[in-house]
Amino acid sequence: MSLDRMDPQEFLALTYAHARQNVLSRRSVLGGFVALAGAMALPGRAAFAEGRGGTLRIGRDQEPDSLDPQKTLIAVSDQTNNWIYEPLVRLDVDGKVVPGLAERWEATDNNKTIVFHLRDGVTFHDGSPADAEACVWTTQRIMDPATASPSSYLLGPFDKAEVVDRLTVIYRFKEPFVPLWIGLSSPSTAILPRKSVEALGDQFGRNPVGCGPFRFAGWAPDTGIKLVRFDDYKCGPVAAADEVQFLYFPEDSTRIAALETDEIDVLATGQAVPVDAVRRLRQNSDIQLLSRARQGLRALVFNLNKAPFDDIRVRQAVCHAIDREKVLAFALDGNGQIAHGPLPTTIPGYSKAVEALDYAYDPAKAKALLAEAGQSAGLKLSMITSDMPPIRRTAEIVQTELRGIGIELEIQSLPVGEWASLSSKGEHHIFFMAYEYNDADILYAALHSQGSYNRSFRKDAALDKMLEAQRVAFDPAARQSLLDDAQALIMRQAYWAPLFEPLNFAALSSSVRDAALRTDGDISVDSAWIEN
Amino acid sequence: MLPLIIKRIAYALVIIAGIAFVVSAMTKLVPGDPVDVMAAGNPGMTEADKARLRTQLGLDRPMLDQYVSYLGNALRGDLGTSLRQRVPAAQLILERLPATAELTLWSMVLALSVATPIGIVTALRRDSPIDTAGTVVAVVGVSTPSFLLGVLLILLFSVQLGWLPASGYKGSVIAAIPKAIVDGRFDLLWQKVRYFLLPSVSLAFGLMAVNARLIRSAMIETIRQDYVQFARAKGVPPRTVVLKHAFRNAIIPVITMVGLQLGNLLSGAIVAETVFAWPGIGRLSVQAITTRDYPLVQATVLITAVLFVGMNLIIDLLYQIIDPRMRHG
Amino acid sequence: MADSTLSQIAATAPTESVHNVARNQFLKALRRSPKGLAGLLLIGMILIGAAAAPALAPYDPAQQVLGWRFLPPVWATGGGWDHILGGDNLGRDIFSRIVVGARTSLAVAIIVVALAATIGSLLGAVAGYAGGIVDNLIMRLVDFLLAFPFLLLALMIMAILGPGFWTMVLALSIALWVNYARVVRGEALRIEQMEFVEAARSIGVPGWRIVLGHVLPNVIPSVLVLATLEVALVIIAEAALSFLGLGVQPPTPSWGKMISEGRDFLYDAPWMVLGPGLVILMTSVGINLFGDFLRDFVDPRAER
Amino acid sequence: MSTPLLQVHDLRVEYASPRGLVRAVAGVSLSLDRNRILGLVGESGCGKSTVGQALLGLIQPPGRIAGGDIRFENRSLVGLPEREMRRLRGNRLSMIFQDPTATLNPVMTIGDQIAELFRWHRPRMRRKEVQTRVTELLERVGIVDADRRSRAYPHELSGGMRQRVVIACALALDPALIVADEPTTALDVTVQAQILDLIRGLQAEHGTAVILVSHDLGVIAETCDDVAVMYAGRIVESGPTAEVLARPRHPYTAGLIASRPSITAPDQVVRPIPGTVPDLANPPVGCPFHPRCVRAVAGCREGIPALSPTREEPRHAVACPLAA
Repeated sequence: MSLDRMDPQEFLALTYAHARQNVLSRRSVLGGFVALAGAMALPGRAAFAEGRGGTLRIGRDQEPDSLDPQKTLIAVSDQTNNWIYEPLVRLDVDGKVVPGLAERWEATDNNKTIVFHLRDGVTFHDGSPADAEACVWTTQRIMDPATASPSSYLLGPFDKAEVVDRLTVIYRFKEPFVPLWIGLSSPSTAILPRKSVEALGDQFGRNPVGCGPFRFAGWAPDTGIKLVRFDDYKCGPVAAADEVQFLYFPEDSTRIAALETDEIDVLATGQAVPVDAVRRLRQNSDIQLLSRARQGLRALVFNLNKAPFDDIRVRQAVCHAIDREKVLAFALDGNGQIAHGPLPTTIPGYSKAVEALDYAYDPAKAKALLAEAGQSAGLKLSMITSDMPPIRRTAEIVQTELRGIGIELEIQSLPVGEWASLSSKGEHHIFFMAYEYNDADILYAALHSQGSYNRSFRKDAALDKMLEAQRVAFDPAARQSLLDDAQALIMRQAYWAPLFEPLNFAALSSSVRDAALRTDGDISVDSAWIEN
Repeated sequence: MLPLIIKRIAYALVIIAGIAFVVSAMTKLVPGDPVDVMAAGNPGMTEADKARLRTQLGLDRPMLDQYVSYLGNALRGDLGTSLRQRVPAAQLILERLPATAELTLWSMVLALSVATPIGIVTALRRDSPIDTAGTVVAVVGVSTPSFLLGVLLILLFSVQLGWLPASGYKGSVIAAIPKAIVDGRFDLLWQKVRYFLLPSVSLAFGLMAVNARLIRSAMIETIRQDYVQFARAKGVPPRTVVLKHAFRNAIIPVITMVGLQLGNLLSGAIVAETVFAWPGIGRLSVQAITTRDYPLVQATVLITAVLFVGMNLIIDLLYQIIDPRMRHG
Repeated sequence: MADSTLSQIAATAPTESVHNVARNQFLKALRRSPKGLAGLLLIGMILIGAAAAPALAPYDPAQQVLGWRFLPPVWATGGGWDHILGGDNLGRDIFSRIVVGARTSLAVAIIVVALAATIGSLLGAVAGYAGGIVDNLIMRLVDFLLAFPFLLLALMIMAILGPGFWTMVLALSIALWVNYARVVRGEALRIEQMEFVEAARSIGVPGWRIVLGHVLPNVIPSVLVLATLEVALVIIAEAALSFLGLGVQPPTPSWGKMISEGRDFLYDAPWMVLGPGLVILMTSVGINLFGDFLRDFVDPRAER
Repeated sequence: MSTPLLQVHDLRVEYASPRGLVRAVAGVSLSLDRNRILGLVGESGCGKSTVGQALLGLIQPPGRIAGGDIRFENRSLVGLPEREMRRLRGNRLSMIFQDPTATLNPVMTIGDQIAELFRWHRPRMRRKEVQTRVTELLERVGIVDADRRSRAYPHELSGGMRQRVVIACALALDPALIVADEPTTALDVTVQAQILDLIRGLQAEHGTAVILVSHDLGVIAETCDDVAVMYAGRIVESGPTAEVLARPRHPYTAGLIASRPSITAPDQVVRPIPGTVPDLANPPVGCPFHPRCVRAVAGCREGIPALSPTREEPRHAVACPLAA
């Protein structure tokens, strides 16, 4: 039963499966990869070829806070660091674990230790060697309280790393850790050059040095972040573009205008392509629009500690009152997919069985359920949502839908700081859940009684047990069965009212070649290039 | 004059210390802290992870303790370190201040250079069609939200006509002027000016309207002063009466307002900075507040306040040059 | 010896009902001023519209109909008289939202200006009259607020209290009372020197009564003019705060919020911005015209 | 004698105001010879200052000269192009304003303000010479340490000194006519006498004609050769000062004299004129003074009485049928 007694090969197989499931499920949704400009062959990490190059100017809606990978937690920083640094392993375009700095690896010591064999001859952009020594120093730094790394939690029960020889390093964990590759493929754990880090001090985050496919060339408020191709890149094919610029445009209309006027070539990551602009971009024949299912969900979470949501009939009534087709059409202009359970179809572990447990749109039934629960018309409820425009808009649609069955919903749409702190106080009736995650373990965070993200404040012993068990279930089938049960229970109890799964978009000007939309919402910056 | 400056600086220091205190107190009242914000996008982070990070970042110290050590450090020129960006707050501000300062400056120059002739002409031709037209422009100016104007300008001049870049900042214009004059590289200067045009117009439009009105009413007030009549009675030509006698007196109240407006521009530029992707301190401070990056909030508020106070000090001194009555007492 | 004669004559002028005269003069002046009349007409139209909003709005402003999404206005192809100004991104009738949103926008503007004018005038009058340490304290507070970047202060207040109607009112009032305090203090200093205040003081009228009875009534004209013009400014400020995400909470429509939301659709559905933009313009034009007239009227020198 | 220096015939000045058309001057005729001082007297708002402004062509919109003629040095000033008029102002015709504090530009030194006259009217004069002339003028109006004072700003001088500066400006180019609009009203009593003496002395020295606008009969009595009493935009009585003050014919003139406290007879009762100055936008029908006139009869409401000479003294004219 326990992971530490598993055969190392089996253990690793389990961890790969964990990652591969992601891949399969992602592929199944929208084809995942969009071939461009006349059905080109899959670029992947093909060798650098003649005629490629150019400067790739990428517009984003966010700006990295720090490019010190150990000192940031925000996605856009990771999505920049990903091209500067080299983690031990990488996730490819489709989220598959592939070798990074480590060529190969094996598990030993009751699966608590992973031995990594590093590629030979890899150097950092500052010329120092990326060897076992560097790996150990990197892990010491991330665990050092003085670093105050917000991302160290990604390493889970990590203990320490040790040098075996110049190209062999072992990572010791206190217990076997299934979501291993999520942390080890993240730029947060990528290998850092001690020489430059120590020389630059707190300016390292502004002058990053790694051993990834691009070398950092500058970060100024006026020119954005500039990277140039690292021709000595050893951990994969050398990148196609000569130069990459990441530019920050906080205002949607400006960012789109910049693409339309050829000031930039790509819009990608985050909400860089706002769903409101999809219509306009689709009509523009000079622009290629990529889309791909996102590992995320929008749902209403009922506060079970607060009347009237302690009554299942009221929860069911709300579920029946919402026409999700309409919500999808209004909020996302139809760019998404209706959700049926607490997990989106894109996260491994999604249970198809929940589709049968769906609460269909039926306002009459909703009214009847309310009456049955003794709720008269004019019920006043409050809902907390974040103030991101598509989310706030969705909340407004939900508000109108609930008015249809006589519920007056007061919306508190809050900036992220207030949103995070007020929602944990539990004074709301409904919490508008919007999460992005790549593992079914999100259910633990969001529904376990000890979960850090539990906004339904439900303490359900049966559910807690299932969610604890899935965390250590090494057999995929067994884990799936636990997850099936958990999802069915959540839907039967109507803890949540799922709404929809959104999409990721990227927009490219017609001169961009070989760009694919990755699972994390970024494009494959290393394979893309500009045709003159 | 010197004692006055010293007195003003002393006042300014008290005000700035007060602002620092209020900001400290407010940060304690604001729900949520930087760790909450970081965790918001990372459901995998547990309460234990958050608590550890709070201790490491020093968020659990009492407010007064933080305030006192902050003031001490600030006096030594250390404005603290950003919790999110992990570099000195002063560095972040210095990187962005020139962009905001220059945008503010050009917007004010633009606003005043359009508002002054309009204000003077409408005052002289009071109730004429020109005055009415001036009023209409002014009302439209103050009634157009600057973000809307900004987006409209981008759609028209960048997307439709393709004359000007939609957004961005490509370096200082002021710094490019000497090179343009010495080497005759006016093309390089234009490359910078292009980026300034739309943002400064969108920021200046409302100001232009307000200042045209201000100058108009100050001029109307001044023109009916006896000394203006007296100048005419002396046979001074109208142009000289208006510019030398009336205008020089009329700008005295306008200068006070311009001082206040410059202060508002520094923080009001937030909107233009957002629309035009302008890397200024306005955006920086908004981000600092939304991410609860308290040291950065403190630093941006302090720097903006210091600038404001400093600018108004300069304006006080300017007063003494323009208005001899201020020179004594 | 010289000054007395004619001023004495003037002083014996009968003081019949001053208020009636003032009112009559006001109405008479208003009738003669096309500017004042046009302004009043515009303001009146908008106020009546806001008051009669539920009757005037053809639809429920929160009603969302799929077929009304991005419905063009009547003058564009595809539009119709059913929805004069078209439909927005959530399939709501824009005209109904403007009519109902007038209530929010005007309420914010009027409450903020009333609050700011009352508090500012009182503090300004007290500062100007009392002088000394009180004056110093109040004016330092004014300096403090002037030096505190307004939008950042608003953001912090909002972060503490949460966004919403009253938070917005509070933030804007805190920013605006300062102007009144400055104007009124200046006027109070001037009036304090005048003989009738001296006279009141000499017969032992307490300070607060002098402020209330003598100083405040005399500064009302200047305050009134300032207040009129600031109503328009507040409506715009509401739009700017909505742009930064600090506006009123849904489903309450407001003009500022409508413009702020509409900017994302400026390309596909420009009418989402056009309607609210035009009413803001109308209101502002009305208020400015009327304010100009008021300024000319209360400023006695303007007649010479 | 040749033609008078100044002849005003039926001058009319109107102002457009929100309350309607204000007829500030409603038909004023007068004439003035060189070396004479004419007093214009009346209550505030009777149009006496407007006459002074009209003479220098200083009436500005919304006001305008609606009719009549002004002949000065044999040319008509009404309708004279602004450029021509400007050549005369400060040069042949100058003006002293009421409040010396308001008359001087606060942001210019007094030397510059005097020098300005030379700059615009004597453009060929050298800077050095201008400076000498300025100092000379300041000395002439009784300012000691003139060279240093010329660099002072108005706020650094006392009220009397400022008025001396204004007078220096008025005298700078030896004008033929000076309009002095209440030149002493804003000054202390002791200073008033000095300034009047100064004006009189300088006038006698240069042979300049002066129109002295004042509401103060005392000032008029002391200074003027002739006097014209104005009421509601018209002259109601005019003549040699001694004659008019000794034998006022118009009830208004008589009222003005009676309402003035006398130092020589302190126990004499002061009798103010009842009522107020009429609203010039809406003047009473008939003789404008009739609502306040103690001798008014029914006929006073019909027709505006013309100014006509009295039988006893042809130079003494009065606009009241009851008095003539």
